Amino acid sequence: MRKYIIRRLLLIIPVLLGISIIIFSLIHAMPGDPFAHLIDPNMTPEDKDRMLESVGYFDPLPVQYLRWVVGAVQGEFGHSIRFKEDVLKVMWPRIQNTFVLSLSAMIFSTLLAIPLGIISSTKQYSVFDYVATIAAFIGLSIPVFFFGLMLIKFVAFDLGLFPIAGMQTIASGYTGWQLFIDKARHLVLPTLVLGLASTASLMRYTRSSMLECVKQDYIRTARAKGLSERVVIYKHALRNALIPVITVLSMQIPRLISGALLTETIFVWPGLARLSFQAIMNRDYPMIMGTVTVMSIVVMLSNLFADLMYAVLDPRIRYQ
Amino acid sequence: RRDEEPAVVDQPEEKQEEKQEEKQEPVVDKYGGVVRIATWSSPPGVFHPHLYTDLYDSLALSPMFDSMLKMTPDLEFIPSMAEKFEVSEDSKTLTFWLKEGLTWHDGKPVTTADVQYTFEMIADAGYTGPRYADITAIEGVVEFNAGEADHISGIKIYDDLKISITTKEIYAPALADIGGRAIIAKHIWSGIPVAEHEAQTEMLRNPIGSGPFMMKEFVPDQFVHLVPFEDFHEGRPYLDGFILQVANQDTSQAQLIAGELDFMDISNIVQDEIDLLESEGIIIEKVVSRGFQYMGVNTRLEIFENPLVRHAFAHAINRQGIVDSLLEGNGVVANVPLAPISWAMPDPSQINQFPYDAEKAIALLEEAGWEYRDGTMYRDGEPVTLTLLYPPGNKVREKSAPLIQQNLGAIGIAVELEIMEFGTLVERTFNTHEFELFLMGWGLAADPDSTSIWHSDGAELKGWNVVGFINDLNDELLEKGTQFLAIEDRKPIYLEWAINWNKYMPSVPLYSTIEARAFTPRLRGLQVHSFSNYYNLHEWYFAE
Amino acid sequence: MINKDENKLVNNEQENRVTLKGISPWKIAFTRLRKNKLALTGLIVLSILIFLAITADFIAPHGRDHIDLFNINAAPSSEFLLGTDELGRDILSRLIYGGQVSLSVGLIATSIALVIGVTLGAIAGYAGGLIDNVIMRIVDIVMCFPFFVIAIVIASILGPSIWNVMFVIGALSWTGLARIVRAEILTLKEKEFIEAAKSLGLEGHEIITKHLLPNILAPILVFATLGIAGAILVEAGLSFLGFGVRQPQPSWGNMISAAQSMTVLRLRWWQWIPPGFLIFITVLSINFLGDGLRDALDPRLKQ
Amino acid sequence: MAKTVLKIEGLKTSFNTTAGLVRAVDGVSFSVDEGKVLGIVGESGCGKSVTSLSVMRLVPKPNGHITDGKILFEGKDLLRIKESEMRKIRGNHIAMIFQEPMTALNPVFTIGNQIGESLALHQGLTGKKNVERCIELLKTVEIPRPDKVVDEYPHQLSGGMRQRVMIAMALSCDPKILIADEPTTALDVTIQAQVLELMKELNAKLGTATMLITHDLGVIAEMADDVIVMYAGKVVEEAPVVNIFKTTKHPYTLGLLKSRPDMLDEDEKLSCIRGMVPSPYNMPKGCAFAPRCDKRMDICDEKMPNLIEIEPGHKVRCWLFEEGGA
Amino acid sequence: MAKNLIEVRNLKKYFPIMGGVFSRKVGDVKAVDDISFNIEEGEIFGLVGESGCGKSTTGRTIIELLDPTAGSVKFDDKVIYDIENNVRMPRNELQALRRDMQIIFQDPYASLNPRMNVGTIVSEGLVKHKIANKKEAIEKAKELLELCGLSADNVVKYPHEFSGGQRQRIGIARALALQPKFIVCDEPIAALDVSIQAQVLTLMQELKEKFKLTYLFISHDLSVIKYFCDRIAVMYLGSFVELTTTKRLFEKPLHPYTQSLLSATPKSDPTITKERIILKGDVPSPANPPKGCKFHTRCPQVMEMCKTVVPEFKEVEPGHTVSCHLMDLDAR
Ligand SMILES: Nc1ncnc2c1ncn2[C@@H]1O[C@H](COP(=O)(O)OP(=O)(O)OP(=O)(O)O)[C@@H](O)[C@H]1O
Ligand SMILES: Nc1ncnc2c1ncn2[C@@H]1O[C@H](COP(=O)(O)OP(=O)(O)OP(=O)(O)O)[C@@H](O)[C@H]1O
Ligand SMILES: [Mg+2]
Ligand SMILES: [Mg+2]
Repeated sequence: MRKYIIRRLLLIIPVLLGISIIIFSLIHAMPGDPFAHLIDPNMTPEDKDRMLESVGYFDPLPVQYLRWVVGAVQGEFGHSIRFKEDVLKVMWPRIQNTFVLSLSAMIFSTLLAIPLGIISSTKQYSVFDYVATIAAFIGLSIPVFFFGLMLIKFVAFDLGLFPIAGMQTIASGYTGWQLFIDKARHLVLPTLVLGLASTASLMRYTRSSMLECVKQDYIRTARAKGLSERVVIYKHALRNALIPVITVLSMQIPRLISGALLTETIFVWPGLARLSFQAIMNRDYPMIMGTVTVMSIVVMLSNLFADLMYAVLDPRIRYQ
Repeated sequence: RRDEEPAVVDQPEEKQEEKQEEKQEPVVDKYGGVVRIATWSSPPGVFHPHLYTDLYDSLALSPMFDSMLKMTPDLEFIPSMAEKFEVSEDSKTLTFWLKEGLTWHDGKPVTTADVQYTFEMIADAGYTGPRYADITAIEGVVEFNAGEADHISGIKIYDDLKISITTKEIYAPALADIGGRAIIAKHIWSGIPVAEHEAQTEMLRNPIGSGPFMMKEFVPDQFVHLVPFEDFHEGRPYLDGFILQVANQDTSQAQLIAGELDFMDISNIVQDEIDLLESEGIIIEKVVSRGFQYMGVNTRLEIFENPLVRHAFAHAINRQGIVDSLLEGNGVVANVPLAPISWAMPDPSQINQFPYDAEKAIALLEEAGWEYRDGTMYRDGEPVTLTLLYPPGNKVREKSAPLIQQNLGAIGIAVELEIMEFGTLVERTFNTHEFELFLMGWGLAADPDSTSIWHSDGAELKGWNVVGFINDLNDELLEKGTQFLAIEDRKPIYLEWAINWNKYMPSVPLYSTIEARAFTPRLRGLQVHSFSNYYNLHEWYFAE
Repeated sequence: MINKDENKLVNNEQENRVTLKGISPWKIAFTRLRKNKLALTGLIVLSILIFLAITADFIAPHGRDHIDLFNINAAPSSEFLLGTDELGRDILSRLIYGGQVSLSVGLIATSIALVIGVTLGAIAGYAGGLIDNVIMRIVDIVMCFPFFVIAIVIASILGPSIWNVMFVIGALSWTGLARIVRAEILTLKEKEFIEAAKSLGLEGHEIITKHLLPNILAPILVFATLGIAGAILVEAGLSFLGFGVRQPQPSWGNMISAAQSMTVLRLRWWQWIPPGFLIFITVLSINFLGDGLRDALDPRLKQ
Repeated sequence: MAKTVLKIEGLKTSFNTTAGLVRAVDGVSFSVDEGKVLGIVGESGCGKSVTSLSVMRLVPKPNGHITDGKILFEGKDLLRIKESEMRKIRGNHIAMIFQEPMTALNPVFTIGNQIGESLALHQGLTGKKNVERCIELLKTVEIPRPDKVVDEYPHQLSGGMRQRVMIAMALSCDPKILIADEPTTALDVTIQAQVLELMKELNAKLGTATMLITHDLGVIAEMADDVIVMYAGKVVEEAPVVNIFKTTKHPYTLGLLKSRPDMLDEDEKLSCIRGMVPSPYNMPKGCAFAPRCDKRMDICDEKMPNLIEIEPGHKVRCWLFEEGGA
Repeated sequence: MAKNLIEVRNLKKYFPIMGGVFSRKVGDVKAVDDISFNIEEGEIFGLVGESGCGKSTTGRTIIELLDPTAGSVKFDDKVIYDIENNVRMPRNELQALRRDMQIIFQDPYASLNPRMNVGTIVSEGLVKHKIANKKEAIEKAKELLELCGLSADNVVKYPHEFSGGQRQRIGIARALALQPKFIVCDEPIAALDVSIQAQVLTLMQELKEKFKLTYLFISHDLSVIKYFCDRIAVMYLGSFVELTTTKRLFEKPLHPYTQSLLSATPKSDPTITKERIILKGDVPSPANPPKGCKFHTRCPQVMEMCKTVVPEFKEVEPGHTVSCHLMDLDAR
């Protein structure tokens, strides 16, 4: 097991190298420069060149790349051009925010999807099942930003149940519980929007996984022991059905992180996806490289996590 | 305490009365409250008036830093940190006397050494910001920059309070570029080589200025929280806090109504939106924009060389239609590259208006040797197809693109629309000149001088004269325009310049918008200013 | 000797199973699909939408891009059945044309993903060893690309166009499929019929194309249907960010993202409900169809 | 005479499928006596498993239904009691061993957990006692290192061990009836021999009434006291084991015997039953075996013969032996 | 004596076990470990043993469906491979030779491509080897199906429309299509119903006679082997433990494993009580076989030397080869 983890961690290196080379070439192939948005008639072309030079823009690309790699290996991701701050430092609060949002979206979709999926499967072809199925499909077909705006309009604005945007009431002076509740209230709508698609697909997954498990011989064995239906379903079937479901769940982590751009934009949630989007728009090269690296590592770690979860949940794999 | 109530622009009658009543109340009651202001993008956090490159940083900077002079909504310069100032006989030297007892946010006194340091920092060879060109008019800056002098020869300190600054020639924008320049604290920065200033993240995030507000907390991508500076030279601001809060343009109106925001800019007025806001009691103040939108035409290309072609475009595009329909009347058609608010703006009768007239456009093009047959425009036997580039972001501009396409289509010119993200567009236009037509806008300073935009010196790559306007009379008039200080002296020069520009029309000006500031009715005392978002911030207050 | 008698019996037996006689898996799938009401509805709705999109030139009541500044944001009327947009263009016509973009983005982007994913997945799975390793690392790399970052970078390198949108979506969404295909092929290639094919002397590429791929049709189809739906939504998302298809070409995505303000949401339902509804029913139909197809093609669901 | 523990009368179980109604078990009657082994043989799909599942009332829902008949366990009709009551009988008084030891154990729970579950449920054993009893049971079925195995997972055991775990699980509550549905089909010859040996021993020791289901006549010869032969959902022959082998009556049973090389005499040629089991959706009108029968008569195609007792304890369903047949 | 169609010498087939960082090889599953035998033309050679002992692997490696690890195989006097001497039949020649060697699989469902119709399945080889064009091949397929007891109009149907026995017939028809000389039958009846097994066995027997086929017949069922085969090899954990004619083997099994195998077969008569040799324990893993005699962990007659010394596989009487230390004792 430990060897396996080490092996997988080692494999991250060549992949990261590949990613960084490709992204690095792509972003430098992109037209534009870090000061392109600086349309200031008082500035001369020389001023701009001087500024570009100070961020190493004119160095040959391989030199720039090597500089980046050498730094990155030592944990130095460079200085953001836009923020004039260390890339890691800029990213850190965003990583935390992204973590909060994606974790909450994941918890939300798990808590909603798994019970619904189980009920749906135990009552296959019932009215409940059909309603849940249609609801899941609706969830899969609403554009994220559209759903977000609808929620803002109807839930936040018309009903006033939740704040419209942001992470917290600014300068509220809240502390302790109040602060927690305030933050939680801000978290609700983004969570709904981000978790929507995963909830829908997770529910479908749970349902089909359960249906599959209920057909298995060991369920018959469990029934033959005289166990009650509740134990049969929630102990014997669910435990097996959850194995693929939890793997699917952990595979959604990358989507929750890098795919959260639209949600973050609509709700003004200061997360990593928006940071990387802005970095691209501003050609903040060190920042782009930093965010992409973080996201790639997250993707690979969550892949690894998915595989480990599989092994943890499934003793058949654990002992191989 | 200044007790004269500032004149409030366009204040309706009844509100004026309200004000009067309040005036009788004890002043202390005005204190308190935190104003929350929307910003569409987060300041990156380079809170240094001469190093920042992002517009949104400047929003946070303006309450924190002060300058010797400030510009009133009537575009006049009045003293701010200065007690008084004087222009020499030859109009080349400005002398300032600082107010007594001025202090920085950290309590240290403000002196003329800080002023000197401010200019020397920008003039330093290691300077990495974009404002060097602003001050090269000052005598000795270039030499200082080249390392040939220890100090800028044009800056002379008499004592802690008196300082004079001399320009090489008469320099019309001197009051703005010198007097209006934010002053930074020497004791904070002088210990660090200028080249390393931008690496001092901690110091950049926690600026020490002399403006009415000081930094309390900056949470990137969320908000900037400023608190009043007790010792501000015009008195402690009434507000207990100033928050610049990141918001989404699509949902900010809702936030304003719901009370999550107190103040926001509306750059594109949508009447329905205004109606909604007003029906909820939100106050809308309209301001004339300080810029204009235009369709850039690459005059370097042979096809566009003839001014008649540009005239034809101006006639072909239904600019009044854009103003009437897309802007719902909140704007004016532009015909010269000046802000409508500028004193240099000529009278409409003095320049050609290019009304919407497709026939005329076709006729002009035929005069230029193009051919119009069966609904298609030909040039040298080839049907004309043009590509129009434009960036996303400004909704009216985005909408005007298909309209222009349709208008030009009506005179037989096929237009391809290509929306491109801003950085890419800048590369295609300013940096490489690989374009035919593009849409963009210029936000202008109060001074009509646009040498950098239209002078032929700027026509090279990366220069601001992106359309490649080369015209001797134009150059001459632009140079002449800055050599007088008095508006009366300059006015005729700029009129002639505008007429000449309008005659050659190196790009097609489209419209200037009317913008608005929307704020909660509880917010009082603010003066709306085209060139400053938070003018007289220290006088803003909340009514109960 | 297995005599004629025996044969007859066998035949009798066959005839007994009239229901199953001589039907190909495709026909069975179709029969099953027909029984699945949801899937059938999905198929019909999709066919109608595709028909409308193809014949847009003939049936759209107004010109696609015709701007009418006198009728900006007009509510539905007898002239503009679904009202007009902020430039006075007829929404109904643009919806009909929008189907061309949205549906073809869905179909072509998914086809690109299918070609890349199936090819690489099949090669990796069948060849194994070093080739497999290299391909899987490529998959890892592409999988790590944050979608919007790459989409925007590529859009600004190549310029915005419907083709680039398709290309970007296709080029970034094949990794899951490659993994599925590889995994399926890994298990499938242990099957005895593959060995049988080898023992007949078939070569690797013949085995992949003739024996392996037809057997993983079901997961591929499911991926395809989900992919189409996903691509339509992604195009909508890109349009929201300003990187979708270029104006004035309409897509349901850019129509709905044009309606992204509270005012429109509040006052002009005709600008957002119709495109939203079309995206929704398209995605829904494709999902239903996909679900139906998966069931219909699932060999375990023998009936 | 031994006490009859289980008596089944006219059991009918059918499935609703999209292709039509399947009468998987069609009027089966038999009884099992204390301490005796009843063998049930027949080809795949003839209804053996469905019969045993019916006894447990575990016919897969929602398609499967027991439509008729009685299942008398110690005189009580299991089809008439409440589900909760039935659960007390299942695993406790009637236990079952399934065909596939690979899939019949839940892969994610330890052996101890799975055996202990019934102990806790039916005997209230918890904690340490539960584990001890599990180990004891594992010892009974001759599993090496039982104290380790309790904490292991099914996949860590070989097929034979798993099947022995199944047996241990079934025996955990000293059931009165043990239903073994093809307990050795999935096992190797030598392992099969081990398991059969074990079952024989346990049967002798505990005296449990056993229903042994198999398609392997060899296993029957080895284990059973009485045998019923099933074909297409019906019992076609029922007799003590010796009679089945020595005085075979039904042509199908005979065919089965002749199609196994090991049942042949020296130099006898293998003979086979032609054709195949009829499709459950399309049963012949008369005797289900008629289309494959060498001794078919006209009446066979028209009417289903009755199961009649031709000798004490030997019943056959064939027109050859029924009055009015020949 | 008939000519040897197949000559296998010191055949080994190891499957690597991957593990550790970078999935390096950490060991081998010795699925087939040094076996040698000949199959005569027209003979049915039986291979019997417990699950996992390497029967299928042997069958597949002989016809090079699996890459051999060591050893050599001659087919019809042509060397298919000889690893030690680095001889390998060129690819195209081998492809051509495949016509002469075919295989029938255990699982009739898994061995037919569910997405191909029967006509294509049976005729695929003919088309591939350009023996016939597509149309002719289908005609040929029809003939073959009839020969195997299926009517010709079945060519348009798909495998799932057939029963197990019928599917196995399709598999046989496919194997016969190329008119091979030699067929590996890998447990061809194990998955079939009792009454169908006999049908298939009978068919195979008839075909053998008709086409002068040679079979390598793999099974774990001694009674079937006994009925069907001329000579039998008993395999245990990758090696042969005994090889002789059917008659000899059943009359006088010499190896303790063969003996216990024979006695483990359920008796065919309820009235006879048989003396049983019940083996203890399970088959050890071929990845980690016991030292010495591989059978010693389960052998009822185990001796000290068995645990260390590998017994030789030698002829104890003409045509009867055994590998057991007991033989040496007997000889003494
Ligand atoms: N869940 C089900 N749905 C529909 N039909 C079923 C179901 N279970 C069993 N059957 C049908 O009932 C009949 C009897 O099946 P059963 O499992 O009892 O056979 P069996 O004698 O145990 O066969 P095997 O030896 O293969 O286990 C078969 O025709 C089968 O198709
Ligand atoms: N592709 C493979 N990779 C690794 N190990 C394998 C592979 N194929 C077979 N083995 C191993 O080789 C050994 C022999 O397998 P083989 O299939 O030849 O046995 P067998 O005698 O045919 O068994 P059965 O009666 O179950 O078919 C087994 O331990 C098996 O696990
Ligand atoms: Mg069964
Ligand atoms: Mg095998």
